[in-house]
Amino acid sequence: MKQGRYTIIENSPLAQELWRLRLAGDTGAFTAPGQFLDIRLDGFFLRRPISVCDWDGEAVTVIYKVLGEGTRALTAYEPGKWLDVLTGLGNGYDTAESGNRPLVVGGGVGIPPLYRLTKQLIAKGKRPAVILGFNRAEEMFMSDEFRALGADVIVTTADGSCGIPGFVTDGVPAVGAYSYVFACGPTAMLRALDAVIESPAQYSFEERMGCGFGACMGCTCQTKNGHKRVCKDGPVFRREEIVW
Amino acid sequence: MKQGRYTIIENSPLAQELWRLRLAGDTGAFTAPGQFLDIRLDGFFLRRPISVCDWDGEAVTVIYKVLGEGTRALTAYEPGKWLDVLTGLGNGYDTAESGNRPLVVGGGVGIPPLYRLTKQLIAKGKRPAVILGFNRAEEMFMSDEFRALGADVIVTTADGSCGIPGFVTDGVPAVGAYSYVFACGPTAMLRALDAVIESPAQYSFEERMGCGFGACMGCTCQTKNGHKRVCKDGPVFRREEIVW
Amino acid sequence: MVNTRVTLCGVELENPVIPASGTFGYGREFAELYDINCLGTFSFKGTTRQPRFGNPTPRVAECPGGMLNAVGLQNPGVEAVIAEELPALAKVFHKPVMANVSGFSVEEYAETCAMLDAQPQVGWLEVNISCPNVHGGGMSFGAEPKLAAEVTRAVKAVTAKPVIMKLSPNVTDIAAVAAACEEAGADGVSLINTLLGMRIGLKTRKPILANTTGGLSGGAVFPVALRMVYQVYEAVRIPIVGMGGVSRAEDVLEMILAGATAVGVGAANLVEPYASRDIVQNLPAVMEQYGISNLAEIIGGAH
Amino acid sequence: MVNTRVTLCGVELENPVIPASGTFGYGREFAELYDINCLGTFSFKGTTRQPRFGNPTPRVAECPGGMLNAVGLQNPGVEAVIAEELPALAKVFHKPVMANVSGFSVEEYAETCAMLDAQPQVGWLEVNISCPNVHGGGMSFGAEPKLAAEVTRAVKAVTAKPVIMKLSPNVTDIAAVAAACEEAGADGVSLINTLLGMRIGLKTRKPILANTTGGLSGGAVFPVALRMVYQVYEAVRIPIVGMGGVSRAEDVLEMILAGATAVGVGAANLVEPYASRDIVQNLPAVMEQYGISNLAEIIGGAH
Ligand SMILES: Cc1cc2nc3c(=O)[nH]c(=O)nc-3n(C[C@H](O)[C@H](O)[C@H](O)COP(=O)(O)OP(=O)(O)OC[C@H]3O[C@@H](n4cnc5c(N)ncnc54)[C@H](O)[C@@H]3O)c2cc1C
Ligand SMILES: Cc1cc2nc3c(=O)[nH]c(=O)nc-3n(C[C@H](O)[C@H](O)[C@H](O)COP(=O)(O)OP(=O)(O)OC[C@H]3O[C@@H](n4cnc5c(N)ncnc54)[C@H](O)[C@@H]3O)c2cc1C
Ligand SMILES: Cc1cc2nc3c(=O)[nH]c(=O)nc-3n(C[C@H](O)[C@H](O)[C@H](O)COP(=O)(O)O)c2cc1C
Ligand SMILES: Cc1cc2nc3c(=O)[nH]c(=O)nc-3n(C[C@H](O)[C@H](O)[C@H](O)COP(=O)(O)O)c2cc1C
Ligand code: FES
Ligand code: FES
Repeated sequence: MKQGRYTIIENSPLAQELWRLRLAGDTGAFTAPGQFLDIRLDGFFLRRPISVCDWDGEAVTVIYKVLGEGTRALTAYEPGKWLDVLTGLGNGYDTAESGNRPLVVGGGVGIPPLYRLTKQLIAKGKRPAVILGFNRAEEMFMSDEFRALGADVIVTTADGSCGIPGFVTDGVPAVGAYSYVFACGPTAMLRALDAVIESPAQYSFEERMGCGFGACMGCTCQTKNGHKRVCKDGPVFRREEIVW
Repeated sequence: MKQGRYTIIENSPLAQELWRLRLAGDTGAFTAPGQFLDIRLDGFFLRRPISVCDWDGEAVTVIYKVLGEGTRALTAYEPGKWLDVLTGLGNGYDTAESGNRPLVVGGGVGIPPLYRLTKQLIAKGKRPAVILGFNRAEEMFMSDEFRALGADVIVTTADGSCGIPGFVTDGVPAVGAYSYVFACGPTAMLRALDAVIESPAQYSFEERMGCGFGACMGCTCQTKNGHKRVCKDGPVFRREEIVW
Repeated sequence: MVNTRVTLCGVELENPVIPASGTFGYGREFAELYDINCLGTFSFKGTTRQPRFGNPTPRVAECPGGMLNAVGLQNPGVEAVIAEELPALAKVFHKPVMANVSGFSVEEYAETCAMLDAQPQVGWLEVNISCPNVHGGGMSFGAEPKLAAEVTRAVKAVTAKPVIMKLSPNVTDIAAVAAACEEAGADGVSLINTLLGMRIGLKTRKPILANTTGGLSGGAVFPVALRMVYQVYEAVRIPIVGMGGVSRAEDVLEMILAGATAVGVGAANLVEPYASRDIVQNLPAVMEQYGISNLAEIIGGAH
Repeated sequence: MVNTRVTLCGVELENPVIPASGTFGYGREFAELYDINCLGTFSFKGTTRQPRFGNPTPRVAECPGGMLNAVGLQNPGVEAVIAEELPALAKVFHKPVMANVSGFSVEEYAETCAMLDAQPQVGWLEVNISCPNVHGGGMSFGAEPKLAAEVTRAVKAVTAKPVIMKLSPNVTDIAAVAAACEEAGADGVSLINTLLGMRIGLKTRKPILANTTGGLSGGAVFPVALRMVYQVYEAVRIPIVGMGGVSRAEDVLEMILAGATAVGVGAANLVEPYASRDIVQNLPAVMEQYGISNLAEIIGGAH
């Protein structure tokens, strides 16, 4: 983990209530896709955790949804302003055992961290299949970016307005064989997914956080390996250790 | 009283820890010199009351001293930003009975509101004498502006580094005859002044304020005419009603 | 069209927003700013049998997210309120007003309330047994269920108007005090009054308030107030006026979900003079945003 | 050069800054960030006889100027603390640490304290009789002077180390509880623990915390904490560890002027990981700014 000042270089709307934020600054603390950062906002006591969508040597990109007051306030921040951010938080995905045909599954704002993951899998010569689940066509985002990486992308929408009608689980049969599953999204989605997949898997979870770096025990969950902090021991957990 | 958004058009240092702030916006609520405005600052619960130094149809000028955290924070505000301000607060000085040779006495940050007062007295054809008291030469400000209005200006400094050594009271003999006294400054200064002057007078007082417009009874003082709110019934009180 | 009406102790309010006692004077200052008839009602400045100057200044201090006050019940006394303030108010406010009363003995409470009972403008008596800023009185009545009940009974004996007991948060068990008031005949309770706090000036190394301590209010106290409203709702069946740190329509909804029938707005009026009017105006849109069509139906909805 | 040293129950601290229990774990996470030997000491996570998972999540919620937590004393149990955490801590922290202990019965407190008494690393026992987030225990000990005294006596009987009783602010008279602890032999008191509060989610219309209520801490509680330290200072002669909303060196000075000998920093560590280190670093300059050359000399200076 590192604390630093990051300068906003982009903060722009991407889809309905969905914004892309790019921050210039030290990205040295990021070591794996699926990690997150934690942003201090003027007038709010707690930081706001957001998964890292991508980064390079100079800047980090996140994609956030306007969910409540903090994210609403964030939309008003303009390029040039700096933010106090903790970076390199959480464990992130371990891609060592992905096999050649990993399946990457994301729902809603669970999608952004999978971008860097997919990029890394492809860079390692894997052939990831990606399922992106949305409520409706207007809420779709990033599917083109995933395709541009060279991944096979399947879109599902709950209202059937685009791609396969239904949930991400309804997209799984279209993939055929897969070697491993990496997923991020609402717990209900992860649970449903877990019921249908047949390979090892890693899932990323969300929890309300006090600190984001393991100090307060605000985010603890039960696992088969004991109590784990979502912020420090997670947010990514292996399928076999999860207690649903 | 009016509440409005005022755009900062100037916020610049004037002397040691002393800043001039000019705000563009509706100045229609100001009716008398000695009134004040009340500024909301990001991250501070209470507003900050500051006397009006001058105004015209488009903008209002105040001069503030960096005293604590709020005024310190204010120095970082840049032109172009807008502030939420209550304007036209308080009664202000009544110049009806000033006579031809009013004596205007200010100490430290009590000086700014006397600028508009002096200007109005001169516009009405009076010949004000002005005594400005400072701790030392480096803290001096606005004496040239008062002279530029056409007033006779006497400066006193506590350490003798400029003008008459001593307090404002030590400047009074140099004035000769005077018809009325208008004063603003620390209570100790006003009390000392009150002991030496020999005409009717109006003094402006400071008090910690909750609301600034008469609602909370946070600023009440005892007067010979009963309880008075410094913010609404004052901040200017007539000599004869004051209970020291 | 959403419905913002609520019924407080038998009297219907157009909306649940009630500027809290001590932050709205006797209405004059705000009537100069906006038509105060838009409010549900308001609770006027804590009134005592005799006129009071209150505490020496400084009476206010700033805190993170709130303020301290130690006004000490400055008021012109109930006789002047009846002779001057109420007639002046009648010209600008055409709804029943909530009369906030304080006292230093059980008899004094009763006497003041009896005088206000005779005023047709007064819709409710809000009996403050919780003011933390007066020595030798106030505080102690709200700190003890028995004393709270005693004041309640004495006031109920002299008035036919609804009696709302205003409780102190500076107690171990506010629900017990509320229950004692209900048992003694109170028609409602209002909470919270301010939390006792203090600040020290680093330059002077002395307490900032002349009174040493003062009452904390503003956003900082909101979660404590909400918890107390929630607890009291489970302990009594009479309606609750919830307050403490409310500054937005969203806060009003949280208070009502916790169990409040009406909601007081205090310190927010002081720093945002139009706060109560704005809350009234924003309430319907915020209700719609959260799918609430009838406010009265969600009272206590979080239980 | 200013002097920041203070003596807490006979043990000298280089400076008065003490990260508060529950916000600093057992030191590991912060030792990765900075050399925690710069601190006066720190109080480790509330430890119980048996391991505890604590409450279900959500365990935290945001408030104006602060946060609620309902962690519910998650900890690995005193045996694991002794076997794993303390040896790990010894590698990175070379000062006596403050051991924070909770329990659900007087016997349990005594048993846990006896085990920690045998650890040379432990400089003080901070006995938390105030945790508001656990059902069927904790809270009640701190709400009653008699029970607080009972726990104090039981702990004192099993340890030679200084015993600091950590008090709850959710009481009518905290000074009475402090005095009862002193009378029962406590070597110090620490205050305040969190103020009981809650938040309700408007989308779900239910309490945000799974535990319904939680403890408020952060800047919002600072004036309440300061007032309680001030009151307790007038009621006891043993030293006070003051805490609640401290986030800056200036706050430390206010606490010390109110009567604290040392000062805890809690929630600030969570949102600003370097908060305690920064306070330690800034303290000398802020002391100079206010003309304070020796911190120990201004303890209780506002009285
Ligand atoms: C590890 C992690 C990664 C995340 N990644 C992303 C992402 O890439 N994009 C994205 O849009 N969102 C992401 N979220 C969710 C994001 O943190 C919340 O949407 C955000 O905190 C809401 O803040 P708010 O002020 O708008 O909401 P409010 O409801 O006003 O916030 C109040 C408090 O609750 C917390 N909170 C509210 N909802 C959530 C939530 N769903 N999860 C965690 N805390 C919450 C806030 O952080 C704040 O402390 C992530 C959350 C976690 C824990
Ligand atoms: C009617 C009136 C007119 C004033 N005119 C001027 C002016 O023209 N120029 C100027 O420099 N100052 C003026 N002051 C004083 C000015 O209000 C304070 O210096 C300022 O509020 C300090 O704020 P702070 O945040 O820097 O101090 P802090 O000490 O951090 O403020 C904490 C709280 O105390 C209040 N406070 C602190 N000192 C004072 C004080 N001396 N008077 C009133 N409230 C105080 C603040 O408003 C705030 O609520 C005036 C005060 C009043 C009442
Ligand atoms: C300046 C001030 C004066 C107050 N005076 C009274 C009073 O006279 N009687 C009373 O019952 N409550 C009084 N209160 C308490 C408020 O009515 C209210 O209970 C409390 O401030 C909590 O609400 P808030 O956080 O919205 O301010 C006063 C509060 C303030 C800030
Ligand atoms: C997340 C969290 C966990 C806490 N856990 C404990 C605990 O285990 N034992 C204890 O005595 N106090 C605990 N506290 C209370 C703090 O030690 C401190 O008394 C309180 O938070 C007030 O200080 P603050 O406002 O600086 O946070 C906890 C506080 C927080 C925020
Ligand atoms: S959020 Fe603090 S430990 Fe995870
Ligand atoms: S500051 Fe509120 S009445 Fe004067």
